[in-house]
Amino acid sequence: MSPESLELSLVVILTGLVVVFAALIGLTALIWAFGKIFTTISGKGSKGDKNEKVEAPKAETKSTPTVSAAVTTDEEDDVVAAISAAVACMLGSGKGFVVRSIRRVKESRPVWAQAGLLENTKPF
Amino acid sequence: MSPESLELSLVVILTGLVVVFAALIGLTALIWAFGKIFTTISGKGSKGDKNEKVEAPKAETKSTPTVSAAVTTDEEDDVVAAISAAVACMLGSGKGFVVRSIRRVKESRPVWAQAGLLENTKPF
Amino acid sequence: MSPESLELSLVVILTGLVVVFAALIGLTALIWAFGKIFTTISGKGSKGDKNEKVEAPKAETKSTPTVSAAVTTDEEDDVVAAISAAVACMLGSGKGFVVRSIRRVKESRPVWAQAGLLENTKPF
Amino acid sequence: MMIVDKFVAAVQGILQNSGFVNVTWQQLVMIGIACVLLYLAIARGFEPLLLLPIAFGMLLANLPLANLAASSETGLIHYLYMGVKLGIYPPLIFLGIGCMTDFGPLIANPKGFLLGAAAQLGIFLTFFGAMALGIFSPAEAASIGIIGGADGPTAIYVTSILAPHLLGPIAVAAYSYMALVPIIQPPIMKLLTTKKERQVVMTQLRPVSRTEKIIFPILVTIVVSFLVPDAASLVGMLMLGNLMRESGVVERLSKTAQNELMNIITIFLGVSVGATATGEVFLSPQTLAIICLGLVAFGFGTAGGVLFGKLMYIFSKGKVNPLIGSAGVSAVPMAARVSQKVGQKENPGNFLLMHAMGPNVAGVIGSAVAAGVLIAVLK
Amino acid sequence: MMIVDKFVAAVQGILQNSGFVNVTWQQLVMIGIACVLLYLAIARGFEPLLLLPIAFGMLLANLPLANLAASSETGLIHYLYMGVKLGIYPPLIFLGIGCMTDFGPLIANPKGFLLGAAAQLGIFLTFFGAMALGIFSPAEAASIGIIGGADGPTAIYVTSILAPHLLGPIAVAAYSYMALVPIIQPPIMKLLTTKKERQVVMTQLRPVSRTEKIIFPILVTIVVSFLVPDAASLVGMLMLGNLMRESGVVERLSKTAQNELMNIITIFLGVSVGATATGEVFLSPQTLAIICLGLVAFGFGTAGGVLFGKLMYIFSKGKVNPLIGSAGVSAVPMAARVSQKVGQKENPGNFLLMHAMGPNVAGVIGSAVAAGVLIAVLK
Amino acid sequence: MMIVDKFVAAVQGILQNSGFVNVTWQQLVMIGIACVLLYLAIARGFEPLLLLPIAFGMLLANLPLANLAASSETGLIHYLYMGVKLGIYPPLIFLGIGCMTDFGPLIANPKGFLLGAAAQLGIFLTFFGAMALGIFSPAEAASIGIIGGADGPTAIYVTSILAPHLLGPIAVAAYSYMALVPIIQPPIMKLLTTKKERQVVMTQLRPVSRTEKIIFPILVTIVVSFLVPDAASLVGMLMLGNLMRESGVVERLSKTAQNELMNIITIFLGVSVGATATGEVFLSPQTLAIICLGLVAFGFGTAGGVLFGKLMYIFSKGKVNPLIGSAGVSAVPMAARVSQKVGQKENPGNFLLMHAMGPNVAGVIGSAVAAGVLIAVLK
Ligand code: NA
Ligand code: NA
Ligand code: NA
Repeated sequence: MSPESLELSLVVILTGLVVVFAALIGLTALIWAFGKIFTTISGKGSKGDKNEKVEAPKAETKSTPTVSAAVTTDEEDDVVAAISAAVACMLGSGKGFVVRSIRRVKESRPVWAQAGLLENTKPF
Repeated sequence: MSPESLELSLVVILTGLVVVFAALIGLTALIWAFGKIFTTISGKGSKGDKNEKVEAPKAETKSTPTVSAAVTTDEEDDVVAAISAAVACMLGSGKGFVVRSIRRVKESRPVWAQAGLLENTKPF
Repeated sequence: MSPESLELSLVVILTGLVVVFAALIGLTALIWAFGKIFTTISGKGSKGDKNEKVEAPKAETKSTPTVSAAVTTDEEDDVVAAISAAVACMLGSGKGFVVRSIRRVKESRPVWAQAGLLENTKPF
Repeated sequence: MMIVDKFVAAVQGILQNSGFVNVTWQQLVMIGIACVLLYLAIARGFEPLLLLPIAFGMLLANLPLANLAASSETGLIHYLYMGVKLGIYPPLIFLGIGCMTDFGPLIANPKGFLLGAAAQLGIFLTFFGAMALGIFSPAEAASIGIIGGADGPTAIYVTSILAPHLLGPIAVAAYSYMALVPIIQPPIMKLLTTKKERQVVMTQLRPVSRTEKIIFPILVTIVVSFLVPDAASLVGMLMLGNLMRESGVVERLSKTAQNELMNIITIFLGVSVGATATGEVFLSPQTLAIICLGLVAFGFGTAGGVLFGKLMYIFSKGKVNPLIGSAGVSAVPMAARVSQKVGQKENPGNFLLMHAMGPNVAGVIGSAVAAGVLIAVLK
Repeated sequence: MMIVDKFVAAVQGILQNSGFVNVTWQQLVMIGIACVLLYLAIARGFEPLLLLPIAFGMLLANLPLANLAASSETGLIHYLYMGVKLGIYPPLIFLGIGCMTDFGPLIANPKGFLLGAAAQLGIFLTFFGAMALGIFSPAEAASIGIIGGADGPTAIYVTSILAPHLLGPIAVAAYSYMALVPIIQPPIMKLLTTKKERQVVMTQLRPVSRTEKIIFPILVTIVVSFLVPDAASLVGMLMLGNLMRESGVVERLSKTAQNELMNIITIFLGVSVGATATGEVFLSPQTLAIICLGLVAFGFGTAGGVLFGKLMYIFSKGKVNPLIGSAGVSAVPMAARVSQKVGQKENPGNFLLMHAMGPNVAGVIGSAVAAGVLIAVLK
Repeated sequence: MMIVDKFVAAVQGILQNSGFVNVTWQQLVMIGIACVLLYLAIARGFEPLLLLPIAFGMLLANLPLANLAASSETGLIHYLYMGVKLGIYPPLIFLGIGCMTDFGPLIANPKGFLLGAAAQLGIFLTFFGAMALGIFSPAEAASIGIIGGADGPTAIYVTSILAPHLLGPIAVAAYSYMALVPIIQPPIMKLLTTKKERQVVMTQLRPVSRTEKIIFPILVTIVVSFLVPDAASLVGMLMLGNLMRESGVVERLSKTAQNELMNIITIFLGVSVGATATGEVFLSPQTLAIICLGLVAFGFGTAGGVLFGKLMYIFSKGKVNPLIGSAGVSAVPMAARVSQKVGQKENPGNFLLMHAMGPNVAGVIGSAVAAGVLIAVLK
């Protein structure tokens, strides 16, 4: 290996590692900061802002993982009923409210179903 | 605005509106004439020509619009039975006939289901 | 037709037919030979090699062709049971075995369903 | 040490060629605008299928040194943009739209064509307005006017031929105002009509035979293309799509044309149209003027349709509800739904939707004809 | 007044540049022919998946001044036509066909290859006939002959290389006669066979293992491409598709290749091939000759297959039903179904379909080989 | 006789131009290698979605005189290869991957970014190794190093820019080793960690709001592209896809991008990348070196991630399980599943999958950044 090659190699390695780490440390900091901000906001706003949809990846679930049955369109009505009931519980009864629209929360895929999805898409 | 620009603008406006109206008035006349011809033909031929599929957009339906349940493949047999029965009624019983093939009439989407479809495709 | 044209035509016809037949006779021989080899191997190995999936096109079925119901995922368990039973019969009972994995044999489409498929794809 | 020096030099080189050093204030502003448009598309639902890719393309085009503007000499976006530049994408989108469009209501009542013609008024008045401002060339003014066609692919097609540097603001204006149709149109409609007119209940449309529906696209292609050859590729592909739909014999082609093909083209079109909006061309008084003129265009288009509807109300002795005129701007099917809603407010039993669908789809043809005229005269 | 003068001049300009003034009688005739083809595709079900786009492309190409012919220097169709001109579409269609084809029956009984070879007789005899007419060059005659391959993509591929100006009539003839296979073949089949031959019941095909089905496409690619390198892109893509199908491990690729990709290419291919048929080139005695020669090609192909089938009947001592020979022309799977139907008419318990599928798919390979030879000799 | 002479001459000509006469030993060896790769893809399940098309492309490229190599001046593969050469396919594949990727776990625990950075160590050490061998230019060495990114499209993108003649061996090595991740990684992971470390159970991830998921792709695009503009087209398209997914308002675009569009591009990419591997360039000591260096790259990448994981274990006082570090190489989601499996072996109640998904998707971003640096420095 010629001295020039060696030098070039070391420079590339150093530059590369430094830039990669700089970029990803920057992202770590940014995303962490944003996360803090959002957690604070949603903590404060949790009473008023019921529409914020959150995902709770149950990574720690110790019980045998079971893939929850997919909600089919036929069961939509039951689901509406169930959601209405849940909202009623949260708001306390007696206040009078109407469910305006229910959007399926896309992110609520169970962890394992998601892992299965990923498996199908792995080679890319 | 320079006189040349003004002139050009007016010429473009006039030409444009005239041509657009000419084209669409031409189409109005043509389609209207064709419609007349077809209505006449199908009026005359209505006894012999049962295959002509027609669409009746029920734009005037006064009752609350309800989206009719989509016919699923599971219900195909019932549908065949129902169509057979309907054909039987139209032809009068006792003549003896066999249903050879039933093609779903694509155009018979209910008005409101169609509006829903359009809503999904609107941005284009 | 000029003599040159005639000559060219005859040469092209002869060359063409000879090459086409040469190619397809070659393929006939090759595929036939491979078929022999495979039949021999799978004949020998039929005891040890249960995973070899074979297709039996029932071209001679004399009875009225019926399209077998497609196996839906709901029926998967029954199918596993049925396949297990069949394997058990073939191996003779009492040997003790576990079904490790069952892959749907893609090629087992009934002949007539396949003809229907082809009909839909014919123009290409 | 040599290596440390070289390393420092390399890192400096990276920084020197990074966006942090090279970003211009225009690019920063444009990234901000892109984020606002993303917000409108995602949170406010402004025609997200096109505005989201457009906004993201805008973002990409303004990343410093990333070489992702449509005007780059190379790179992904440059190649995707070819489909816009060469006039390939808009007709293909029209192919998909044709597969999804039912011309039945227009065939049943071809007078809808007239309303579809009247609503093109906005295009020509806006052209005049843009000329009057004195900061646009005739070709640019025509591209701005076409926003009043309320038809995205047509606007992009015309602009890509007459004034490609304005693609960004024109596409953004066109799609934004299309999303705002339910807000822009009702006040104009109410202003120009009386309560009595708005309450007119129209008679049921006659049934339309399959044969008519099959002949319609062929006929329209021939008539329009003969009169305005420059509209042939838009109208021809729209009608090919519609023929594929109505013929019923090529369902697999029709399904792909209106789904996968259209989705792929939509992504490519949106991203590359958005990527024409670099800071230098977008951040100019022209853009502001385009945004204002676009609103004018929609307003005059609506007014043209409604006023012609009033004319038809008079000539038909009160059988035509003028509210269906506003649907003539196209913006399918939103404008027709606006007619329906405004009509139903006055008379809850009044269902104008199908009657408005006629002018609505006629408006698409009308805009394409107007586009052809503008291209023919100003190319 | 100046403005009125200019306006009149502008309208006159529009009219002067409209199709009404500029249309030629050839264009009118071609539009008529396009409408007839649309009728055949839609109402008579003539291979609509390709004939509908081809006919509409023909219509577009003959709209005066619309610039939508494949021979235009610019415009949508010009760019879509690139895929034909550069030989991209036909192999991609073959990729999709490969994903849909089951070579099992051919592997089970490879003698089907011989029938697939014999049925190429029509190609070469028609080439001779075209040469004999004296109005075609050898390259043109070869393109006409390949109609007898009864295989659309192959015919388009060869013609795009040897005689692109004849793409229109050749594609129309190929797809029309493919639609007419159930009418053209049976009389020839009955004429050339005895009732006893037609009643032969063939023994059941042996099972074919998955391994054989996976090795088959690789083997065929290598053997055919070694012998006829010019057939490599057609056969290679057909076999890649088949390998994707039989391997069972890339189902998502296989599904897309045989559905969306194939549909997109079919639309582009059909429209742009149709758009090669402008009046000047289509309305010539040559087209009439091509239409006639195409019928000859299908007839001789069928005869070649059936006669070779008789030979196999004799050599196999009555075990081979010669009716399966006609399936060797390809036209998958229609020709195999014709064999089945004609056979069943003589003996209701006779199921020839699977036996005919062997020669049927072999005919596709045979045509590709013939195509390679013609390209190699006449390019 | 003249005709017989000419016929003999023609057949001789065919033979002279057939593969049987013109094949080189390199081509035969390459066809053999292609068959081995097909076997690995089909029977052993080595990333078949890409290895099957790559292997078949290799087969096609080495058919003598078939003109199907990527380096041909014309022919199908030449045109398909344009998408690789011009850098179009890899970003479009990334668009589809973005639509399928959930960055939630990374947003919940952004420290995963650090592991995604550490696992790029393999790229740079392998670059050094390749340079040390003395047979590679710096651009070639960088293309080899990027194999350690364990990310197919990134490797192909970098190589198509820096060393297109090495596309064949590098793509094969990248996808083969990605398939072998469950075999390569576990021994290294066990070697570098203690039993106690492997048993660490990590605390549940916090919920991530939809807003955060929408802001994430926009933020990452801007930050990464500002720092490394050459990574913008890869990262930008990845994040456009992710935004399409998370916004939830353009589901039809997202569905097409991750299915049909991605499948079409995968076929074209695979076949044409494979077709770069002609005998002359593939059968060289370089290829052998690349295969070996690729393994080194994967090993060092894994080690880098695990060792940084140990660092985080120490600094977090035992809260971080170092096994999730190996997932930082990307190879999504296989590497994360390996972390899960190795962890569960020590402690059956330990579910590391979601924790490993963070570094795993960060590794994709990390590789793209590394790719941008290498392109910037060595282009
Ligand atoms: Na309009
Ligand atoms: Na054939
Ligand atoms: Na990586």
